[in-house]
Amino acid sequence: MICNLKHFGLGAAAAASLWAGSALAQEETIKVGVLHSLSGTMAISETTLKDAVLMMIDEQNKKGGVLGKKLEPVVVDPASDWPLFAEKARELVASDNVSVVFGCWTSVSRKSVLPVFEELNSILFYPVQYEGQESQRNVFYTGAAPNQQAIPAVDYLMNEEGVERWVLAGTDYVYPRTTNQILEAYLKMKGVAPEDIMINYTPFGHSDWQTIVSDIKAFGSAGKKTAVVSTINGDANVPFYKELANQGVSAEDIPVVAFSVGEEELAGLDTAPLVGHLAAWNYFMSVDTPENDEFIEKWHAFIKNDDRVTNDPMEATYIGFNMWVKAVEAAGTTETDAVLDNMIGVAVPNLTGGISSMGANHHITKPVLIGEIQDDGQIETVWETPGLVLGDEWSDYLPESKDLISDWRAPMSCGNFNVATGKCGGTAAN
Amino acid sequence: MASTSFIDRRLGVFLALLAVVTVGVPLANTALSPESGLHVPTYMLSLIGKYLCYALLAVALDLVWGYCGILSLGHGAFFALGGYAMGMHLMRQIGSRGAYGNPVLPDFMVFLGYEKLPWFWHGFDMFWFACLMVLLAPGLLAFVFGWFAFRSRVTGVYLSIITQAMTYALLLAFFRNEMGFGGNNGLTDFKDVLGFSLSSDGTRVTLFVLSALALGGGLLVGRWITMTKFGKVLVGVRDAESRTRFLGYRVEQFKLFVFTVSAMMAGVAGALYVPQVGIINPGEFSPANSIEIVIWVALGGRGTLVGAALGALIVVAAKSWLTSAFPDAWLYALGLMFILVTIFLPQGVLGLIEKLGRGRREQPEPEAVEAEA
Amino acid sequence: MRILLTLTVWFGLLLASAASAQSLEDLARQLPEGSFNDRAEVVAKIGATGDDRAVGLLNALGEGELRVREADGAVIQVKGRGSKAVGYDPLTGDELGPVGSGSTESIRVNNSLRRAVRAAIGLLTLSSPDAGKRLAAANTAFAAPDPEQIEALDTAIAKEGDAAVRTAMEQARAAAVLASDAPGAEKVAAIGIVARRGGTDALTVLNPYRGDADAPVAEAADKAIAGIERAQQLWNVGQNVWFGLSLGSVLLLAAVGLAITFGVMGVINMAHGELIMIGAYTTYVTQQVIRTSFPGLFDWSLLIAAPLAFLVAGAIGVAIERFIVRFLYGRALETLLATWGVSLILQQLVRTFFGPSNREVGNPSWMSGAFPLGGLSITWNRFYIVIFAVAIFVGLLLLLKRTLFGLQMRAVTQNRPMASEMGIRTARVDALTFGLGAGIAGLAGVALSQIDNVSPNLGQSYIIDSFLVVVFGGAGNLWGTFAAAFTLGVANKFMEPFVGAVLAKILILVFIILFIQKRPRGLFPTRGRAVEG
Amino acid sequence: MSDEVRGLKGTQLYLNDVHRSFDGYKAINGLSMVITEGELRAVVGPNGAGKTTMLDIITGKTRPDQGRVIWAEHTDLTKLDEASTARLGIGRKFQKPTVFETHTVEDNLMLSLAGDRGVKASLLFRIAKAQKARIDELLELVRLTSARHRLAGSLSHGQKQWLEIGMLLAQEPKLLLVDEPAAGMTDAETMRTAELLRDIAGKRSVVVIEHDMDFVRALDCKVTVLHRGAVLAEGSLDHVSANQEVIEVYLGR
Repeated sequence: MICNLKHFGLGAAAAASLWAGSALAQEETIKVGVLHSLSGTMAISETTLKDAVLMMIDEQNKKGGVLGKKLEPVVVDPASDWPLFAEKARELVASDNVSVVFGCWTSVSRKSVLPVFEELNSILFYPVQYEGQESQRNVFYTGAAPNQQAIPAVDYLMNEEGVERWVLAGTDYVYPRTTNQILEAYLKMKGVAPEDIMINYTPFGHSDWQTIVSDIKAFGSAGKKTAVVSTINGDANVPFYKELANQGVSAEDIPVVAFSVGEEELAGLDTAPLVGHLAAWNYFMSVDTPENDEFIEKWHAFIKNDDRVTNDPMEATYIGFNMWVKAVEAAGTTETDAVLDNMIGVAVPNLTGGISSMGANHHITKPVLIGEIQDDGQIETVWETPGLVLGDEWSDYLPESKDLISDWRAPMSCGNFNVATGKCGGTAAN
Repeated sequence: MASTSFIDRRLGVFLALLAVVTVGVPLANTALSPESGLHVPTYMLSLIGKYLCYALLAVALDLVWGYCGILSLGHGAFFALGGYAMGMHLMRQIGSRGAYGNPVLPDFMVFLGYEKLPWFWHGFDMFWFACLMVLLAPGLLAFVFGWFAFRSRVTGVYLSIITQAMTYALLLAFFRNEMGFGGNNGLTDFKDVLGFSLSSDGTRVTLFVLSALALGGGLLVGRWITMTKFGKVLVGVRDAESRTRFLGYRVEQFKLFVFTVSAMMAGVAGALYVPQVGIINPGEFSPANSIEIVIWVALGGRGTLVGAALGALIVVAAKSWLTSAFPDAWLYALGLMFILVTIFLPQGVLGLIEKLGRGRREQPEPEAVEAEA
Repeated sequence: MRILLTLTVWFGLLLASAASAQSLEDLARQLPEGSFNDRAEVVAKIGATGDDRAVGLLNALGEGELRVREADGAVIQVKGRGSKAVGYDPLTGDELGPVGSGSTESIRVNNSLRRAVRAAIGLLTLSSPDAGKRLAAANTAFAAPDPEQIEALDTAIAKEGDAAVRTAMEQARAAAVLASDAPGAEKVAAIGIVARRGGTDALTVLNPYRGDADAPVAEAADKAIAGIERAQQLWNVGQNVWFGLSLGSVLLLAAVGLAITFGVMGVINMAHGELIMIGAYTTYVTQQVIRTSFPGLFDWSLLIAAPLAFLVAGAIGVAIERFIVRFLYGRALETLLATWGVSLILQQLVRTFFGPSNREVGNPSWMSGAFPLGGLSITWNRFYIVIFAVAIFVGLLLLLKRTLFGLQMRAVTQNRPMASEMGIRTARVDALTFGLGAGIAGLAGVALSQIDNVSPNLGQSYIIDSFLVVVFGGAGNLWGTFAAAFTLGVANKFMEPFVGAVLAKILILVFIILFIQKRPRGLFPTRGRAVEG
Repeated sequence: MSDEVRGLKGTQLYLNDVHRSFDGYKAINGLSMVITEGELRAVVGPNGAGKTTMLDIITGKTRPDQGRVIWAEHTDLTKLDEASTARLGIGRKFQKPTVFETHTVEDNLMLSLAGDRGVKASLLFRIAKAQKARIDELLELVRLTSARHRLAGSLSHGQKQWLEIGMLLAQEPKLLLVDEPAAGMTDAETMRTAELLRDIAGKRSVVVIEHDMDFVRALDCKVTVLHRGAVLAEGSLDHVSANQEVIEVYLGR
């Protein structure tokens, strides 16, 4: 027994030294960490992003890599387990010595790894739309903030469809909560009466939507044009839309605009009864630009399946990756501080025909597209913002954050600067 | 059997190894230069610290399942409650360093529009109070739950399933943002504990050593409990509950006591776990997590305490390694491991080790666990 | 005769709009231009032309098939995608040959435009020879009341032969009258007609007149609304019962297989959820094959998939029993460990072969939509799932009570040694029993694929509920499982409107915990041999 | 306390008109019986006569639907659970020998020794000299001295039966309820068991349920015949075996 335990102990030590040793490996390649769940509940969405990063690395290596070195992906599976995200992030940065990490989907996984990136001073690109209210030195947010998705969508419904009554339906977690709070404040500011707003939260993976859909129908019978703003999370959407279709709620009567439903989610659905329901993103697969055509083609070649769709978080990954490459080339090194200095202001083409650039708040500029679901599972743009919109990390519509801004350029270098007090909130109290 | 010493061979070897790790790993981390082959990086140290917390949790479960036949599928709930108690203290310690700079309210409360601290958050700014709650919150839940369940003589799978229902209900409740525990995001962004920064190596090492000590302590407490007549009654309850009753023992009291002690132990494990991983969220309540604890114990060797700890270490270390080495296939390996161990190693890994170690020396079968829970 | 009448009507309409007469061709050319609101007006004008060809044009617009040819700016209809795209003249239907990608630009349609299209088509089809279409047109007119349509409706009512359609038309007319500036008395009468329709649609029409400036109208509206709401409250109870039964049937489906493997055999089968998932994926594969090879059979896909799912999941069940579970009899709790391992492997297998994302399983036409039952609207898919669940349950009962296999199965589970003495091949019975439970899980998967995600995670979302249902009902008792599923379903749905979905579920869990204290062996405890884990 | 009971001096156990049914099946149907202090009583009856249910009711495992069970003239047993009746001094041996299989023979007896049964007492328990001596004595009595350190699970069926009797005696009960003690024993063992039970009686009351008529004869005591949950006949073995109804019940069908 001693012998065996010793073996175990030795094995662990050997593994430890091996890991430690890999840190000293010759710097022939630049390592890129990929931190997306490949199993568990989030695998459904995140696996695609892992493949997207791998494709981008592949493409970059075909072009000769970065700074003359090949890129080497390091893929781990945090298994939709939030503490495991922190563990894996630490492993990627501290032991695999990756220069940058592309990863996370849920807010909680991002929150879980934030302290790791801060402490170890590394870089994370976060490619998913989120609730905002955050700006961190080591993180670049290439997904949409609420002002790049929710507010334009509501404006569209109000102006183009004459919606007067609102159902804010979401899964009970921080993104829907925050988004709905912002929207509620925004709608009230626009003169919508409180009784014309219905807010409903459901648990993750909710599958029985009978009651809620019938409530929505009842709410919509007040004689005013009604719309549903859905922040329902991934998995629960399929049964939700199936119930909507079967209970005969058509887009012409009560349109549903969703912020978390993209091509990937629709791939699991027969969309014929859903035609006309809306989605607000910064990218649709249907967008007709040469960049997008090329991207889709490469994606199909890479994944060896012509039926696979592309979606917004993939575009965000694409933008983030190209920005990183550009910043590294500008800095001439993958050293974190140098790359951070070169990131702000970096501009790369996005897939919708514009040029996205990185703001001082670590959020990017993107167009906002409103699209309607088609019967082939695609989303066709019906409206878009005339120009690009910069992500607003601290919402102007919430009393707590309206005075906060972030600017990571020297000399301010602050993620939560309070313009009212003139102090950087995070450190002022010390 | 009667002459078995308090620290038997099995426990002795394990404690000795634990002592080596407790001293060795921090030394290898701080004293050795990073270039040295034996250097343990800080992230490994925290990782092992986390494993030790899981091991303590496994010991807690083994105490009730291995010795008393109570298969709790809800032990993750006690672990999570301990974790939340500690997390709430760490949250209060952030003070005005949060994103909004609010000196009292944690960030998530600020943006959810809380005016003032909910009543159940009061007191957590004091470390001693938080420590008390680490024991009391899981202990009280276990006591109340057990008081009802054991008095009503809910046993076997019925008990297992309602413990699962308990943790599932708590999962859903903690997901609710109205509960005031941060909803799905849980509690994160901790800065320091008792004035020591959580990201400093010194604090890391201290937490590591504390976890190792807690595991050692948990094993000793477990050993003490199971060595006494009380422990023998527990085994009696496991093997022949009605006989124990007809001998005049109030089985429900025995179960209640050990269940509560075990829950507190799990709470301590949770409290040590949280500052090392930096997050506590409702995911810890998920029934799958609790099932995993059962698997650690079964895989290591049920009813041996040491085996439970060993099982936890093996499984979580395997998971850490496999998720990096084979991100697309690790579930096959883990699943296969569970199946093979169940079929071929009914006594768990510890049983195998001891069988191999026994080899030539013929020794009486140690506390065989054949009976059903 | 009818054709003649129709022609007269159209001719009349044509005359009515002659003032602003523009040819259909002109109007079609205007379709791509201007804002959505401008274009909606164009659509209305197209509807008002009464032109025969307008329906086709508008339908193509609504379907998103109209595109502008970049070369000459002509509006054409394009069918098919990519290289198979073929252009047609939207008015004549003449084929214009293949359309190269990038040579046309789509004419964007949004909901408001689609609404205008629907209204315009409604107007045009009010005199369609198909009664169903006329009814749909009347309902469209009702949902979007427009005073301009009163005349058209009057004409249509006058010649309508079908009583039901006429009623709908009259209601639509009343709704349009309400929206017009007709005198108060006429509006009060209209409110009466609309109120008779009842239901949510009527409420939608009536609600805006609650605070009407005209006091009698407001009063009549108030009264009518109160009446409808009172009726609806009653129906709400019925609706909750129905929702509850429907949720209960889902729980029953998920749990009934487990009632065999866990309840009867005592195997804590953590892979049960994955067996359900296998059933759902079998449905997916079946539909894929049908879609590519036998598209005509699509409506039969579920009926074809059901036996396949039973066999596939059943075979996997038999394999699990033969290779794993049979070594663990008498160690019930350890089956938890091994089957948990199986569940991880099955999940990952599906992820490897089918990918991690959702797969599309379509609803056959007979499972789409809803039918009214009094004031309730019952969705077909839920309706069939309830029937399916009960049918499986009854079938299972018959199998256990009436067949030799059922007899042998009961004999083996109740007294294995004696059954073996009597010449029953217990090993075979064990394998088949487990296979039966697994196969039923597969059947459940077929049904659940109609309402839920088909993804590798499908099983995980049902496993806990399944165990709760079986335990709540009393392990080993099929009727217990039946009663438990429907009790929990109905209770959940009655609580949900008051406390919300999350709290309702929490309360159900707390209720189960407390209930087990009262009855530690479940709703219908099995005497004698039961699961004694 | 009712008058009828008060009159019965020296009564250890008194069952009065006890009823209990399971799902409509009347397991016990108007059963009345008196066991006096120090009495040895054999209870016989065909399968399903309600013998085991009777023991369940006395020990508090099953609650009667109606009727009274009075212990030592003043305590109503129907309100108590198994642990409480055990603490009052009722020891029960099961039909199937039930010992702690993963404990040693010695530990089995140690756990059964009379004494404080509380949680705290168990945690702080240290075995006393007198208790050790008592264990030695009991081991001798049930002839398991040499098996002292063996796990009870490894004993033969007959040895388990005796170990269980030893555990019963270690409890120092006032009343022993013994369910088919001779099952699985050799003839010699059976006779020795009968002898042992006869010895125990006198100091303690003993109720023996048994099928084996030889064993009952060897007990040489008053016999109660149960049938359909009620007493059919009572008296010496010869007396009851002459009873026409008893003959019908046992032989008639």
